[in-house]
Amino acid sequence: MVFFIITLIKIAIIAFVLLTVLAYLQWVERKVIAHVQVRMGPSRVGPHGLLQPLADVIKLITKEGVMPPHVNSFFYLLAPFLAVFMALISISVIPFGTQLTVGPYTTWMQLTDLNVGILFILAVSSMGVYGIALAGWSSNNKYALLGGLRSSAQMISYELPMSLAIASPLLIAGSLSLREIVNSQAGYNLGFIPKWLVFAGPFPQIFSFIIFMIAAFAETNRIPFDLPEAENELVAGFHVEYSSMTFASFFMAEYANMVTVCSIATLLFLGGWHPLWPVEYGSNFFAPLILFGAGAICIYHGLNPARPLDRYTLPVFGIVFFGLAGLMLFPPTVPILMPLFWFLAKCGFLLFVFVWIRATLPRFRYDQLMGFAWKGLFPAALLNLLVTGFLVALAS
Amino acid sequence: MPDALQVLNNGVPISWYLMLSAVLFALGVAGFLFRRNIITVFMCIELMLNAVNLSFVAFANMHKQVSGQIFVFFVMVVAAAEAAVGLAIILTVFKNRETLNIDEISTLKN
Amino acid sequence: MDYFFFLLFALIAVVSAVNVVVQRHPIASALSLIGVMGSIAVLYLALGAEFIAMAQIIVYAGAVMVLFIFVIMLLNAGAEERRGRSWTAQLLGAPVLVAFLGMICYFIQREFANAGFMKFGNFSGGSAQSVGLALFTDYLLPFEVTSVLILIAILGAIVLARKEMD
Amino acid sequence: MQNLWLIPALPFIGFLINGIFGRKLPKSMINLVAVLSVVLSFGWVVKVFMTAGDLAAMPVTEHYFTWIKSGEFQVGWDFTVDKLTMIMLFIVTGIGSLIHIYATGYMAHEEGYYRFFAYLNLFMFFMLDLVLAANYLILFVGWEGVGLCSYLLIGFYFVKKSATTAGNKAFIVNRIGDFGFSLAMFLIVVNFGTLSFSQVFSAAPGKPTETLTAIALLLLVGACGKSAQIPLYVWLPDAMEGPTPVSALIHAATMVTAGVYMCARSAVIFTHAPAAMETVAIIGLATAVFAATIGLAQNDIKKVFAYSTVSQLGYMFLGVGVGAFSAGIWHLMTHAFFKALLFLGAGSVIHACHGEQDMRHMGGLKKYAPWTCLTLACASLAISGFPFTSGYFSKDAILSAAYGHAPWMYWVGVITAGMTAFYVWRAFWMTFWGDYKGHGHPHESPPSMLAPLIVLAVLSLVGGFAFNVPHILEGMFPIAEGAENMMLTYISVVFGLAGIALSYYMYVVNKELPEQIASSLGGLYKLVYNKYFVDEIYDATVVNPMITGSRTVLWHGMDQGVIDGIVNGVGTESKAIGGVLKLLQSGNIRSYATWVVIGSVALLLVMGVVEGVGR
Repeated sequence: MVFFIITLIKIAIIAFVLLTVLAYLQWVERKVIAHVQVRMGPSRVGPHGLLQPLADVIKLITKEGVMPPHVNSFFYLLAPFLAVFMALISISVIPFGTQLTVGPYTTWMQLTDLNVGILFILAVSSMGVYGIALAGWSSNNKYALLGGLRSSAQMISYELPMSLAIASPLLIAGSLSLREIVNSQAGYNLGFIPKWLVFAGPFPQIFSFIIFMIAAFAETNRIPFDLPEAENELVAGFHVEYSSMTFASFFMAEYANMVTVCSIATLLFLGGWHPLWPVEYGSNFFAPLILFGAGAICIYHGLNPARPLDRYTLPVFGIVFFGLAGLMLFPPTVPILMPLFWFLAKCGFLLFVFVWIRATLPRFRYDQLMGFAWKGLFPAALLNLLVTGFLVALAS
Repeated sequence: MPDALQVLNNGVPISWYLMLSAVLFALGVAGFLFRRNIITVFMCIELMLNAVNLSFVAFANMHKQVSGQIFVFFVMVVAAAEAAVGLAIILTVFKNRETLNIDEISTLKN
Repeated sequence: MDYFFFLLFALIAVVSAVNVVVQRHPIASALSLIGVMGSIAVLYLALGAEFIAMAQIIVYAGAVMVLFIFVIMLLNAGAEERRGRSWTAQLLGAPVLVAFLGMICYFIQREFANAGFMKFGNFSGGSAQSVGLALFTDYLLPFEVTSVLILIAILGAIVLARKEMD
Repeated sequence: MQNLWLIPALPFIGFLINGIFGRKLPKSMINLVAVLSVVLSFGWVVKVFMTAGDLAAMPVTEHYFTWIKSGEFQVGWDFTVDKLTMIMLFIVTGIGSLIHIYATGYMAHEEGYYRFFAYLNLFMFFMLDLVLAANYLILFVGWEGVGLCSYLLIGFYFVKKSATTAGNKAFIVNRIGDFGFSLAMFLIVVNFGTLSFSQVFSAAPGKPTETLTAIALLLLVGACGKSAQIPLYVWLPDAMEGPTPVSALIHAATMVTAGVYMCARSAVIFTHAPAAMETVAIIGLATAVFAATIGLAQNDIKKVFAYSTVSQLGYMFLGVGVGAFSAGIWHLMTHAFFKALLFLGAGSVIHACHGEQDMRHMGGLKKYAPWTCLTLACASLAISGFPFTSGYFSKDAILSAAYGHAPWMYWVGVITAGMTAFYVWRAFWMTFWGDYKGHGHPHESPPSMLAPLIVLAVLSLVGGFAFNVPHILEGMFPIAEGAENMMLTYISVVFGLAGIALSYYMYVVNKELPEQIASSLGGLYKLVYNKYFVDEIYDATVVNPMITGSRTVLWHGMDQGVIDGIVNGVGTESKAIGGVLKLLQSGNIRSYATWVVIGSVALLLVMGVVEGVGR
């Protein structure tokens, strides 16, 4: 019984946090791209446009959902739900941190630990195609159909190198449970090089990491692989006919997929919640330091503001940052917050890379995309897997 | 009534799984017999395969041996191959005769 | 608990299987077939075949059925039009099937009535490790042969589906 | 661990390199690879010899992997080295190296250079495998392998019809022998349950004599095939179609002696099968005389030496047959020296005469090719048993053993020795004395060919008392109870000298005499000159009947009649049946499926009725 309650609580927390993060991820994206392109980005709604996501959500919910004529309404409505469902469900096996003890109860910062977790994620991600394909097909529109076909073909093609790239670190970790995999990456070589799978093992998994990231871009239909929703040739592809909440759910699905993929990359290659350098070298003080810095900057800018509102907003942020930093120095919470921090830091960095790339790279041509998958990425992944397996066999 | 609870605690009889797979198989056969769209017929074949796989796994559990699951694995692989080739054939057939109705595809060459 | 799970997913499986048969639109059939596969995968999990369950999802639901949906979309196959069934189906179909099912169930009841019980976690032989071990030791040759089969299938599919160069 | 496997492996590597990349490689590279591989394996033999310790006490045996394993029966890939093996190893690798060096000079202007050396290295590999084998099967592998290589090398000039036919002949005749050998192996497996030498020989004394006799005789058949004994000797003279180094290495020094080696290796079996021993001795003796007589009248220099090889092999078999195994091996070794030398010398002569092989178109070469002349003289002395040359010792050992066994064998042997001396020296005189009757301008051979000649000359002079084989092998084989009677020696020496003198008289002093003799006993001469028409007889009795038989019975009768009949019958039948069944084939898949379902339901019903599910 207690188990159920705890699980329910965890679900509630994770769902809330995740959805908020998704909403704000979009804000971050807009901001970052704006600054890359030397713009301000959203800044009207709330200080620095911080309330923009909220506004968007309200707008999307309150808008009228238009259903085009002659569509197969059941599938038309089913598709977005499938998409978002498949995107969100895979979060459930991802561990965010170590054990967490509240009073008498201890639990993991993870909904559940399948001992075939990775396979589960692969399975779910392979199911994710249906949402898009159905959306494309059911909305009775040639652009949408093309987008749907493209995206399903693309996702299937890129799933192979992705799976292969996942397989080779598994060879080293020797387990399919994400928790086990992360635990196997604890510790340091030579005292300072972390035993992450990117560095460690008989064969550093740097190549599979790169392959995985590339495939991840394609899996999440992000630039430079965003042909399914190529605005200027397919007028937004498979979700061209969708509006309001259904459209929003596709968006959510995309961002949720990004989060999932980034956290998998973190867990598989970047050592999950293990800090970048050992605790005895003071890795625990890294986070508070940053937060202090951020707080200080905020305070400073608050004292001599560039915009009228900053006088009030920035100091508030500064206080918040200081508070967080203090919390991270507070001994009882350290063992809980540190892993969380490191995990989120790595994950966030990868997400930033996603945004960054989107702001930087142009789009592939479709034949280039497929050719790259089958002629470039797939053989590379295969070779990497072979070499890894060979070396692992030698090492064992 | 403790014995009922006892029974409940025993777990599900293997035979139920076999029955389930039998039902699914029969449904597959029915689809195979009654459906006219070649793709649907093909899907019904897949359904039958799945039913058989289920009984394989049930037997694996019954004998506490992994072999049954290995068979399932092989069936899956073969099914994948079959799907690839079969769908390619369907595409060609459609290209040649503009129909998916298996009643109209009753001759090897038109 | 086991009963609950079994009954739930067996129900889902049967309902979707029926749906596969009765739906007149191929896409609908395909989706319900995916439903069947998913529920069967859950039953695999219950039977302690984790790896097979995941493989079921990845291979069947994830790859094979996607192919199906692909083809359906490409051919834009519409709903099946009703027409007079062939005489075999009319005369024999239903009764034969009922007889068939009845016989099978009878035999299962007769042979496996006390074949033991499935209790969740009473068999942990289906982990990826053990399956892999069995696959690469006892069943190595079949495995290799199957890979060749797959290769041939790929070639065949390509040869069949490519557009003629003329 | 002596790593015996290296000994055959090195030539094999050479074979791989030359065989795969040879086409691309320059000649110097091919030479290097080919020669070096053999020389290295010779070096390894020496190393093994140095470090192996007392081989008589405990032979080195190495097990690499189990090749065949079925129930009790099991064959490992084992190599073993005892003194006998060691001697053979030295002969094979040593002479092999010399001949490889020689071949680099001799083959310099030939087509398919790399092919030649690849085959030669492959031959070395199989021969060494044969010698090192620790059980009959491994020995058989080498046995077949050398057969293959000899086939390939005889047919080396495959554009020449005669060469290819000769190759086929050798191969087919050897098959007969191998058939006997394999039967022998089957018998051994049946009776001993193993093929390993040590186990077989330890168990042999306990077995009934008949079994051992059967095995020994079958082994003898194999040996006859490989070592060119009556009645299977016919392939060896034709084998001279191959390049001369091949004749020297394979058809004089090593491969043809494999039979003798095998008999000596199976000494235990033979000694317990007296009848077989007798057969061996008689066959050997008969072959010796027979071949010697043929050799008297040949004009092709290589043919002469070929027949002398046959007859010398006959000597070895005689030795083995009369129980003087060590003497046989001794003669094997000395023969390897002087016969290799003879062939190489002949090759040098042919080289000198621009490919001329007929002795009647030679002569007077002693001033053109002095070194060749000198070395050939040594060889001829040795083969004719001139005192204190190598041949003298070994032949004498055999003859005295033969005398101890049965005096008439001795006398026949001595006469044969006389004939041997005669025809060898006849060849010598015809080649080197007189004046040159050939075309072109003869010239001496390059040093790369002369060096091996000289080495071999020395060996064939001193080889006899340098390596006293019976003494070395004392532990393994009983010293043949030869009557140590110096008289016998004198007689054989006298016969040898007489042969030399006669040949000198007939071919240097009085040149007309041979023609007169030939004409005077015309028929007999014709008979001998045509090798007793043995080939023709074989053609008439064996080959042609087989060809016609297979054409009529197998081709027209069996193949066209029965098999085609069956096939066509099946076709027509199935057509008829299909005609009926095709009514069922409506092409409607669902009707098919319905039939299947109905069938299965019927099946289930039957099962239900008879309660017939496996309980």
